[in-house]
Order: sequence, then C-alpha cells, then structure tokens
Amino acid sequence: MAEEAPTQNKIRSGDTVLLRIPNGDTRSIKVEKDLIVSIGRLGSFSSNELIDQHYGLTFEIVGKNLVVLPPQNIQELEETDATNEHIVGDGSVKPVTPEEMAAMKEAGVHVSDIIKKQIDQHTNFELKTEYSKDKYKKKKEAKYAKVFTTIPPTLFNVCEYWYNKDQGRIRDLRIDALSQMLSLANIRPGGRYLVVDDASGLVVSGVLHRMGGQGRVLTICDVETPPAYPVMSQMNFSPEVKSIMSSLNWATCQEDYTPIISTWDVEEGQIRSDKQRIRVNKRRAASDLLQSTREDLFAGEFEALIVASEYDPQSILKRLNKYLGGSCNIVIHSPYVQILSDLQVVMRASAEYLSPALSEVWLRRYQILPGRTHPMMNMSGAGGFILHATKVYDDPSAVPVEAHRRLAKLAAEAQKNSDVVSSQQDGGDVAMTDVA
Amino acid sequence: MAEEAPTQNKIRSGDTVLLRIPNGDTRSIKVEKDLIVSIGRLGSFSSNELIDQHYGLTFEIVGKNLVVLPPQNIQELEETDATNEHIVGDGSVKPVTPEEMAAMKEAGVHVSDIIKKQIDQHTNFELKTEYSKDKYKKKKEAKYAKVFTTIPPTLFNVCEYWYNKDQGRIRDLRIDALSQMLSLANIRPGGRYLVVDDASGLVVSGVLHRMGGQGRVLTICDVETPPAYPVMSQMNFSPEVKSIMSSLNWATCQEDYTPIISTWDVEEGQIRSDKQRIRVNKRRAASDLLQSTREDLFAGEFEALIVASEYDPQSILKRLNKYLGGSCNIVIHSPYVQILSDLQVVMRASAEYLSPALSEVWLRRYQILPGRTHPMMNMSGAGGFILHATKVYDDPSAVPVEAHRRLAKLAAEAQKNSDVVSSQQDGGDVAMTDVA
Amino acid sequence: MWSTAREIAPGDTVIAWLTRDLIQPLVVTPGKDLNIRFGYYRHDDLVGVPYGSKVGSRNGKGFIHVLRPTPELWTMALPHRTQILYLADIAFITSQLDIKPGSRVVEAGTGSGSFSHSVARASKAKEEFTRHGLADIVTLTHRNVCKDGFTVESAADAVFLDLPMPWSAIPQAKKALRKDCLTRICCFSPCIEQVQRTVTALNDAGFTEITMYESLVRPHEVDQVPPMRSIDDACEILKKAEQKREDKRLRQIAATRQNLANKRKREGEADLAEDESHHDTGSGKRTKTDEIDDIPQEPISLDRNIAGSSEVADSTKPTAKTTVSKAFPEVRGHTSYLTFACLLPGSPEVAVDA
Amino acid sequence: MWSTAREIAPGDTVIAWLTRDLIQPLVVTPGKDLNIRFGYYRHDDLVGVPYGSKVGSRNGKGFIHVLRPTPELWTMALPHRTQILYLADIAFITSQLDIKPGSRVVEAGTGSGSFSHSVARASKAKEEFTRHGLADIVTLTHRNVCKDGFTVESAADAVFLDLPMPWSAIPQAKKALRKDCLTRICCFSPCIEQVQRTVTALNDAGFTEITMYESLVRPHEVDQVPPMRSIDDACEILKKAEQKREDKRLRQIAATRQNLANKRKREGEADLAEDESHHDTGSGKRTKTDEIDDIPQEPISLDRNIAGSSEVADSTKPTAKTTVSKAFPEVRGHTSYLTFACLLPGSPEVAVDA
Repeated sequence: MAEEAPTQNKIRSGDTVLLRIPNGDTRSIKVEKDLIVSIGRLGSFSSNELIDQHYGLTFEIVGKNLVVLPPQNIQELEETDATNEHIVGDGSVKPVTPEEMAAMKEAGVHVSDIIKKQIDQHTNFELKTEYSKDKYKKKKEAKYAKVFTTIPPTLFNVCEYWYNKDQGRIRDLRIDALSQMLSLANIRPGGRYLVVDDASGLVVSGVLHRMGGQGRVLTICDVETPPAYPVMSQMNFSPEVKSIMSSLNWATCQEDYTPIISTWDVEEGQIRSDKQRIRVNKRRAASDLLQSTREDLFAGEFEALIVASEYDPQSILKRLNKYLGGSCNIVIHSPYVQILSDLQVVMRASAEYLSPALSEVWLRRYQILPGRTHPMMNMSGAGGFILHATKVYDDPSAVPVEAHRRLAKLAAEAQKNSDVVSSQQDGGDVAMTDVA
Repeated sequence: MAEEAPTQNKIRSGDTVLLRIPNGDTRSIKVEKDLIVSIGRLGSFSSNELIDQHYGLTFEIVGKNLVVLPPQNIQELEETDATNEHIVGDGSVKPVTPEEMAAMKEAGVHVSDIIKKQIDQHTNFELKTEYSKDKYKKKKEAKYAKVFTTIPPTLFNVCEYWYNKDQGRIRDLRIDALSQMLSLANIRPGGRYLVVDDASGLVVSGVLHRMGGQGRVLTICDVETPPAYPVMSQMNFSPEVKSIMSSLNWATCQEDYTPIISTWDVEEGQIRSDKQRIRVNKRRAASDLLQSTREDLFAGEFEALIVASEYDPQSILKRLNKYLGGSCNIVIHSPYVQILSDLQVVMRASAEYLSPALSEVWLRRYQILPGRTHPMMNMSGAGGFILHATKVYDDPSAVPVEAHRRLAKLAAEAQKNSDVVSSQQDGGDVAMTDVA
Repeated sequence: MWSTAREIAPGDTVIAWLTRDLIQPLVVTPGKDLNIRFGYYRHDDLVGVPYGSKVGSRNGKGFIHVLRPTPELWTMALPHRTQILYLADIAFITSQLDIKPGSRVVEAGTGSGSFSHSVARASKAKEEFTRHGLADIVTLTHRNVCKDGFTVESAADAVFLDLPMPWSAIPQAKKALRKDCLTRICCFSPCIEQVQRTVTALNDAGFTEITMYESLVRPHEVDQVPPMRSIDDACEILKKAEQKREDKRLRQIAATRQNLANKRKREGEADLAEDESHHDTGSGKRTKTDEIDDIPQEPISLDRNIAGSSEVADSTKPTAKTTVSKAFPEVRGHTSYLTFACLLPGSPEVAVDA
Repeated sequence: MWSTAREIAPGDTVIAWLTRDLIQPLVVTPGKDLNIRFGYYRHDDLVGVPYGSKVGSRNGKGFIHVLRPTPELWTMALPHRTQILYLADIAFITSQLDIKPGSRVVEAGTGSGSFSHSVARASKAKEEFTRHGLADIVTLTHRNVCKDGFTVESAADAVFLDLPMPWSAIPQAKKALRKDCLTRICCFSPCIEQVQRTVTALNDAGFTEITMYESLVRPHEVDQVPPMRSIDDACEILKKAEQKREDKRLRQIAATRQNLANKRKREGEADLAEDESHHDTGSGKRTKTDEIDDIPQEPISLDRNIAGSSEVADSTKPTAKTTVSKAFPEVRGHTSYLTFACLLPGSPEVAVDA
C-alpha cells in the first residue's frame, strides 16, 4: 500500500478550483501564483492564499485576505408554539431601506449585525415559527456573507458543476448515470477502453479517474485533432493519469484510409536548419503517434466501448464493433429514450450482442435539516437513459436442428403467452419452457 | 345539503365486493342473498352475513360464520439492543414440521397459537431485533389467519384492484394518472363529455363517479353494441349514476353513415301479434336511442374529450374534433411516450389546440410502520403519459401584417437563442421578447 | 358557478391566456379596458365571443385566448399565492378521499403549512368564493382548529388538513367526521417528521388503513430534430477538410518555391547564406505555410451551420425529422407527503374522543 | 484478480450466462461436467474458447454464453444472498466517496442492515476474496465495530457503513479515518429514522457537508409493434360486419317467407289462425332470424387475429413496425437512503473523539 495519499489533498498552483458561494452557486477559478482572484460581489484576494490549503475548507474574505472558518454544523432548532396563526400578510413587514443598508455596508458593519438589524425591524419576526425564522436568517446570510468553500475536484463534484452550468454540453449526463456507465463498463486500472465522448470530456474524465494512469484509453472524435475536453480542466489530473489517453478521429480510425500527414515526408537532404529539423521531427512524432494509435485500435480486443455522442449510435457500433473483444461491455448513454429504444431493437436482432438492456436513471436529493427532512422541492428530471449489452461470439451451430425445430415451436407458443419481448439471446428461456 | 349520505355505506345484495385477504391479495366476489361464498384456503360463508354490513370492516371466518374484528392499530415497537450480531445463518432454525402443523390445524388450534408454537421452536428468535421479530410474526399471520377485509368500492380502490390484477386491460392507467385526467378534463356534475375508453371502462367509471348522475357522457367504442365495461361492475353504480351514459361506435358516429337498424321499419299492417309488437317496439326504441344519441353527438359543444385507447390518437382527434366546444379540454393517455410525443408535434402545429402539454405520472407508496418509514421496495414503473390541450378557435387575422413581419423576425432570433421548441400558440412569448 | 354558455356574457369570469406562464382571470365588464404588454383590448370586444377564441389586440401588438375558467386554470392564474396545492396532489387526494357530488368535506388551512397568510387569505378567498357562486357550497371560517375545533360535528365525509402541525388537529378532525359510515382523512405534510407524528396521532385516535403516498408529475419537452447524423457524414467531412488543407498547403509550398526561385533569379546567388533566417522570419504567407506543415491547431468544427459542411450533410441525409422527448431539466421533486387514513363506523374507539 | 486473457484457461473463474435471470459462476476444472437444464457440457470444452463465446451443449438441448466475470455479473450471479447492494447504489457511492486506484476504504457490515448473516458470510466471503486474488486488497474481520472499533486508525480515505444502527458506529468510523486530508463517509440506511439519527450523530461528531440521496434505476421494456390502427380501420370493419349481418338477416327473412309461402301452399289457408304461435315457437332457423331482428347481442371483436378483419387491416396499413418503450410494470422503488458526509482535516472537532 502506497504511503502517498492518492487523493489530491491540497490546492496547487495551476489548479482549476471550484468555489461554492453563499447563494449556492459554484464558480470555477484558475489558481496561479501571485494572481489576484475576484469573485464578483464577494470581493477579491490573492491566489497565494489558496495555494497549499486543503480542499473543502471555508474561507471568509476579510479585506484582501482569507480567513479559514471552522466547519459549520447543522444547528438543532427548538420547536415553539408559534403557528404563524397571527401573522398578517398585509405588507406590515418594514424592511431595512436600501439607504440604511448602503450606510451599514459603507461603515463596514459585519454581515451578522446587518441581519440582526433586519430582524429587529421585521415586526412579525417573533410570531414566526422557528423554522420560518431560520429560513429567513439563511436567506439573508446568503445575500450578504463574504464566504466561500473550495470544492474538492472529485468526479462527483465536477460532474455536478457541469450539470448545473450547462446540461446540454455534457449531454444531460448526470453523476448517477455516469457512475453507472463506469460500473457497467467495468472500468479498472490496466484495462483497455474505447470512448466516444461528445459530452465535453466528462466520460473520458470518469474513465481516466478510475484507471489511475494504468491501462489504455482511446477516444474517437469528430475533429481533426484531439479535442480539448473542457471538463478535464476541473479534474486537475496529473500528467501520469492523462498519459494513457490517445485519440483518433472518425477518418483516421478507418483502416482503408491513409491520413495525409503520413505522406508528408521530407527527404533528409532538404532540411536546411535546426528549426526546420525541429518542425520535421515534431511532425514525424505526430505521424508516428497517429500510426501507433491506429495500430492499437486495429489490434482490437478492447474491453469496453462507452458512448455519449450526438451521432447515430448504430453507425458508431457499426464502425467500432470489430475492435471489441469477447465479453466486452457496450455502454451507451442518450438523453432520449427514442434513440436507445431503436438501437435496442437493432441490437437484440443480432446474435453479436447479449441481452441489450435499456434503463433510465433517477436521482433525488434530500434536505436533511433536523425536523425538516424532505426531498428537495426541485429535482433534475433528465439524467438520461443507458443501454448496456455484452459483446459475444455467436455459434450458429450451437443449437442442433432437431432441438431447434422443437424449440422454435415452443418459442412461438411462449411468444403468444407473453407480450414482453424476450431477448433473442436468451436461448435458455426457451429451454426453460421445455423443462417446466 | 342532502341528508342522505352520498357514500355507498353498506353492502347490498347484488353488489360486487372486493375483499383483501391476509397475504395482501384482493379478490372480487358477487354478493347475492342466500349464496355461499368460498374464498379458497380461507374457507366459505353465507353472503347473507355480509349484506348490510359497512364496507371497510374486517371479519374472521369462524366455522361458516363471520365475526367482525375490531379495527387494527399499528403496534409501536420497543427497540432493544439486539443487533443480529449473534445470529448464525447456518440453518439452525428448526421450523415446526409439516406433520406438527397439520395436527394443530386438525385440532382447531387458533392461528395465534400456531404462530406462538413456531416462535418457541425458532432457536434464534430472541436474538433477533424487534423489527425482525415483527416481520416474522406478520409473515406467519398472513399464512394462517382466516380473516379478510371488505374494500369500499371507491374509484381509488377499484382502479388499484384492476391495476394489480391486469395492468394491460386498463392500458396501464394507474389511479394517479386517472385522477389527473379527470381533473384536467374538469369533470363535474352537469357537464357533457366524450369518452373513448379501451381501458375496460375504467375511464368511463371515473367520469360517471364524478358526475353523480347529472350531465351527459357519450362513449365511442369499436364494437357494434355498447361494450360491457367490466370495471364498472366493481363500482356498484346505482341506475341513476349510469343513466347519463350512452354509446356509439366508430361507424354510427359518422354523420354520412346511415345505420342499417334505422332502415328496419315494419309497416303497421304487418304486425300480427303482441309478441311481434313488443319486438318491433324494442327495435324502434333502440333505433330511436341510436338516432337521439347521434343527434346529441352531432350537436357538438362537448366540454371534454378523454381518451385511453388502442387506436391512433390522431385519427380519433380527426373524427371527434368538430364536436368539441371552445375551451374544451382534450386529455389523452398512453402507456407509451412515443405515441404522445408524435401526437404533440402534430397538435402544436395546429392553431386549433392551445399549448398541448405532455407529462409523465409518478407515484410512490411508503411503508409507515413506526421506526421503519421508507418507500415501498417495489413500485409500479409505468403509470403512463398524459397529453393535455385546450381546443381553441383560431383567428388568423389576430396579428396584423405589420406586427406579424416584425414579430416573425423576432421569433426567428428567439428560435436561434433557444433549443426548446416553444408552442406556436404562445403568440405572447414573441411579444414578450418585443417588450423586454 | 362559472358560465357554461357558449359565448362570453357581461359579468362572466374568463381566463385570459397570454402565455403558458402568464394566465390571468378577468371579470368581463363592459366599458373597461385591458392594457397589457400583449396589446390593448376592450372588454366589450369579448362579449358575444365564443369561449376558447383567439382575440387579436386592437393595436395589433399581439393576441390572447379567452378560456372558460376551471379550477386548474384558476390555480395556474394565481402563481403568487404561497404554496397553492398542485394539480397532481389535488387530483390524487380527491380520488383517495372518494370526494364526489354530495360529499361534505372539511378543509383546514388553505395555505401553506409553513407560512399561512390566514387572515388576509380568508377574507380574500371568501370574496372569491362568493363571486364564483360557491358561497352556498363552501363555508369559510378563520379559527385555530387545534384549540377550538371545527364548526361541524359528526357531519363530514372527509377531512383535509394542510396545517404545520396536523397531529394536533386530529382529535378535532375526528369529532367533525360522521360516525355512521366509513370516513376518511388526508394530511398534507412537506416533511417526513410531520408524517411520523401524524401517523402516531392517527393510530392513537383509532384511525385505520393508514397509508402514505407521494404523487408527482414530470413534464416532458418534445422536439422535432433531424435524424441523428451518421459517422459516415463525420468521416466525409473530416476527409474533405483534410484534403482541402493539404491542397492549400501544397499550393502554398509551390508558391513559396516559385517566390524563392524568382527571388534567387532577381537577387542572384550571393544572398543565399541569408536565406535561412529569411525562411524562418519571412513573410506572413510563408509563416502560414509553416504552420500548415505542423499538426493543424484549430479543429474543424462539424457544426451544421458551417457552410463548408452543410453540402455533405445535405446530400447524405434524409429530410424527415424524428421526434424525441425527455423530461424537462428541472422538474418538481417534491410537493408533500400525503397521509391517508380511514375511520370505521361503530368501532369502540370512536366513542372516546382524545 | 480474474483472467484478462482472450481465451479461457483451466482454473479460470467464468460466468455461465444461461438467461438474464440465471447466471452462475464456474471455476473451469478439466474433467468436470456441467449438467443443467440447458444441456450437458464438459469443462474441457470451455478451455481455449474465447471469453464471450456462445457454447452449444453436447446433447443439443440448449446453449450458454461464457463471460468474463465482472463485479456486476458476480452480484447478479448471487441473487440469493440477502440484500446485496444494487448496482446503482454501488456506482453512486463509489463516485461520491471518490474511490479510485489507491484509495483505502473501510466497509462495516457487508450484509443487510436488518439481518446480517455475519459469521456465515464472513467465512464464505473470505474464501471468495482469496479465490479471486483479492486477499491482498481486502482484509476481512468479524467484530462488533460499534463496541470494539475498526482495526485501522487514522488510515482510511473513506468509510462505508451498512449497519442496522449506523449512528452508533460513527465515533469509531471517525477514528478510522485519516486526519491529514479531507475524508468521506457513507451510511446505507433503508429507513428514514436511521437517516435522521445518523445525521444527528454525524453532525455531533463534527462531520460536515452532510447530504442524502436516493439513486434508482428504471429498466425499460422495448417493443416493436405494428403502427397503431386508425379509426378508419375500425369503421370499415364495423360497416362490413353490419352489412354482413344485415345481408344474412335479409336472406333469412326471405327464406322464412319462402318457407311460409310453401307451407301455406302445402297446408292450405285453413291453418292460418295457428300460424301465429308457429311463428313464435317455430324452427330454430326462424328463432335465429328473430334474434337478428333485434340489436345484435354479441359485439364484433376487432382482434387482429380474426380472419374477417385482417384483410381490411392489411390493405390499409403500412407494414413498417414502430418501436415503443415503457418502464417495466414493477420496478425497484427503494433500495436505501444514502447519507454522505465529509471530515475536514485540522478542524478542532477532529481531536475530540466521542
């Protein structure tokens, strides 16, 4: 067991760091030595104050400095007899005026004092239930506190950040769906995987995260050069973790296509300078990398194909199927049930895919404040659908003719009795009828 | 306010009664005076014992008689320190043998004593947690108790019975979906409604239930004579409640079609006997009813169209649209999102339908035993989808040309900025862009 | 209640539908105007118009639909009243409590459990019920039901409690329910802790058949999209782009060579030693060629809007659209827990009031 | 761990897939047989076969697929162990606890919270872990963690508790977690009451960022069906059926009249007075005609399998199938509530153990 912690514990210069601000929003900032970071209304501070701090801490911006705040517990609320019965919603709430507010801020009054002032001027405050009071205070705190919390760059947190920021760019891939995809694909250190990721690199990030720099990840993209995979920047991967990934595009992954780069060979005699030599060598290295990546793909026997793509999944399967090993996991995500239903129909008609199964993911978060446990009032409706199948090698002779004829008859009968379409690969279902 | 209770409180001869038996299953029995009812393993008794009893009571079958049991409370469980830690799952549980069991039953030992005996012979029983013990007792009780509870014939209970019995026959129409359909259609006493119900009469039952014998319900079916609507038998509707319903089929609801029955006229002189006269009169009454029902349909101005059908909903709408009044609610259920998505696309392209909205229903039941609150381990996945729209009268001149041109430009811009397809009826959305 | 006539008459309450999110009730009052951001209308213009009509504004700035009110539209039209019950819950509760023509139902707390505008709401709601002709059907009172009880005794078929502490009102609710037949109660609680206490209170008060449900609705968005692009399209686009780039590179190399040759011709062989540096820091054109020699820096986008790619896409794709749907990204995840129970007639516990 | 070779070798653990619901692990042992209801196989036949192959039985009674084991298949292959964690939960917990290569994770209670077969499971599981080459990675002990604590101290990156009273193990779990960086805990609780006590215990012990989730999976069934029938079809069928019935009635009336006429001819006019009763209680044929006079008693079914209707349907309908899908009728509605929390390094509470 390595003594070195595998977790990235502390913020380093060069990290992209996620911050949670009091209103619940998350911001992404780049931490570089001697850089000033500004977070809108909250104020600004020097990056250096964050470097070497543990992820997960909460800071208050005091002037231009950061003060670490102790971890916040949930406060138990005492219930009272208040029932809101006597509260009259007729506008008798007299808020602190904007002028008073500005004056207080000007004078550097601390947020907790501003809130206290507001409460004092709230005529009905004492009539409210404790829960209502707490809610009111929280709302005010969120509005005025100059605090933030750094968010550890885990797959969970990064996925949540992107899902909230721009669901479309990650193709509605919610963390529960992504986690299930990684499990269904059996991603493990040392494996070899094919990834088609039009979800801004979220899938690739998940795969790399679970591999820890051991194995091989080949992504196929629709741009000439390896795409940027913007999600990866928040993951702050070490070079080792990223080193196992290489990319082809849909043209260069065709066996009968000769990429033009490989034809750009310069004769040795024509090189007239060191600079030109560097350029030529760079080009050659790129050509060699492309060549070796292609060879790697064409060698096949990949252990999983994971897809979150805007392209027709049938056309993706058609291209990549021959590179998948036996017992390989095929995992395809789509925001739309229609796309994967159609695909499932095609796959179950083929003897190459065992038991293609379509499922929908569902995730719910709860509020767990004492005495007030309930599901969040809003939830994300669309986490998408996952199709999982196992690649198998068919043996058309596996069921001899005499049995086949009898089984076909039984299958027809079984079909009549059941509306549910059973997978054609489940030869056993039929045989079960035989026995029972 | 009528002094007469509107609820059907007591079981009458002729009622179809639902019974819940200890294993949780529900049975439907017909109660007729002097009839013997047999409920499988539980035993049998005379129907007379049930007649005039309140719905909702629990009975124990003792010999051939019924004994009313007091309502059962939930028992609070004391938690102990037991953790199941010392339980060894190696088969040391020595159950009462089948022979011992048969002997006890033979001797007429009461169920609670049989369970006690089993507990005594369960070597690990005292090591179990209180929850485990309770679970064990409940399981045994369900197996041996000769008790049942009558279920009031509410729409809720009848729908649940059919949903559990044969989901397919009611087209996956779960009670939450059905309730929403009735609300969206604004079913009220005195209204006039069109119903297309291929869900065994569940929708018609719901509509009739909420109308209380006032108004008009016209169902269109695909059989020559009014269908049986089997769900209705469990509702035990009074003749008044049912009297407001009449039916046509897809042929007789066509205006340009002359039903053959109306051509069967017998000249007065040809009637040669009273019996023949009765037959002829009966035939005439049927013909008159058909004629008046057709006139009723053709008069139009219905307030809602409710559909749960196996036919293409577009073809249903095409036929019935002209009979719908302005501001009429159109509510269509399907087990499949594909069907209603396609329909929504067609409807939103027409200026006759305001804001067609597609939604999916979701229902979850909880176990609420003290200290053991959690959602049921199984839930029904498929309650189906509902499409709701309002019938409107278009006015193509509503937006004058000069505004139209400007708005079209804005609409094009708005379209570019938004991936979500907004309803074409929302002329206002465009105007909003204009202002903001 | 609301008009059931085909056409709108003066004094009718109608629902003006501006957009799905902007729905407002209107009492048609001849002489009055409606001036909204969707145009200018006269109430007189609405009189005689069939319900469900699209009505254009007088100033051509938009249109509205005039609809017949329904309880659902009424609820949608009042989005700012706190915590109005949701359609799915109302529908489900109606079915579970077996509410039908003739039922007598008692409701306590029409507002939210956490912040009831009781006084203000009560007067406002009373006025509304009267206007809608519901005054004979709905009786409205303002009182603390937990302390003072309900106004009816042994009379209700069903009780609906939407209170912050429903458990404290259960003995009173039991009093209000009739005892000559099976009756029902529903408690509407946002938090599970309320449910737990309510279940205990119901159980203690002798209610049976205690069940608890959550009912939600997931609205779906439907979209018509071109069929998904095939990998073949992507391939073609990539190949063409690569070929174009290569052609350009070759043309530029040829041009540069030609330039060099011309230069050599003009400047003679003497400057040859200088050429190396010129080659590297040379003209913009030359530098460009260098860059193209290397791995291209800018990926080719496959965006449908790019002219270069659209020809390929158009030629290989059928024009038919496919329909896809999915739940809206953010949907309501919770409204309330609905706890139900029955009170049986003649059970011994009924006689004993808590 | 499990073999990563292309082909199966003697001693490999493979998964024999019989049906989706019948999956069984197998250690390939030359000389051994596999005799199941799906046929008879020899282990020797599997050696050298690529993973993922379909293998026919020797007696032609069926086939199996031989798959490479994965943790997911392994879980599916053991349905009878009580309360195995579900895929969705395992996947979600793995992500939330940020488990990755090198992480040190402590799990307490591998079984169910309500009935843990601890002793039996422990010995069985130990054997399994060893066979799968996991003995170096997984350390297994049997102890009461609430009383006696974990075997490690300040060493774990994450703790996972699947215990009936997780709250009582939280102080011990805190001891086991390392203090030099942010660490995480997950408690798996089927009931909300457990969650409530756990949240309190976590809060008291100084854990922060307490969150709670439920993660479920809804399997869908996909069906290819003929396009929905149009009302036009129903109409045609009804009209044809009605016409057929009418034709028959008319033929029968004509035949009866002919019979009557013949009879009259044969029997003369004398029996005319008798005819009335004859008319009503007459031959079976005659009675049938009477019935047809009335409203037909038996509805015409539109079942696709009825020959009479199929011709209409076939002529008007395109043959293309449409694909529809829906969630399975009964799906898992609950597995457990997943409560998560973080322990921050250097916070003052960490020093004080509860």
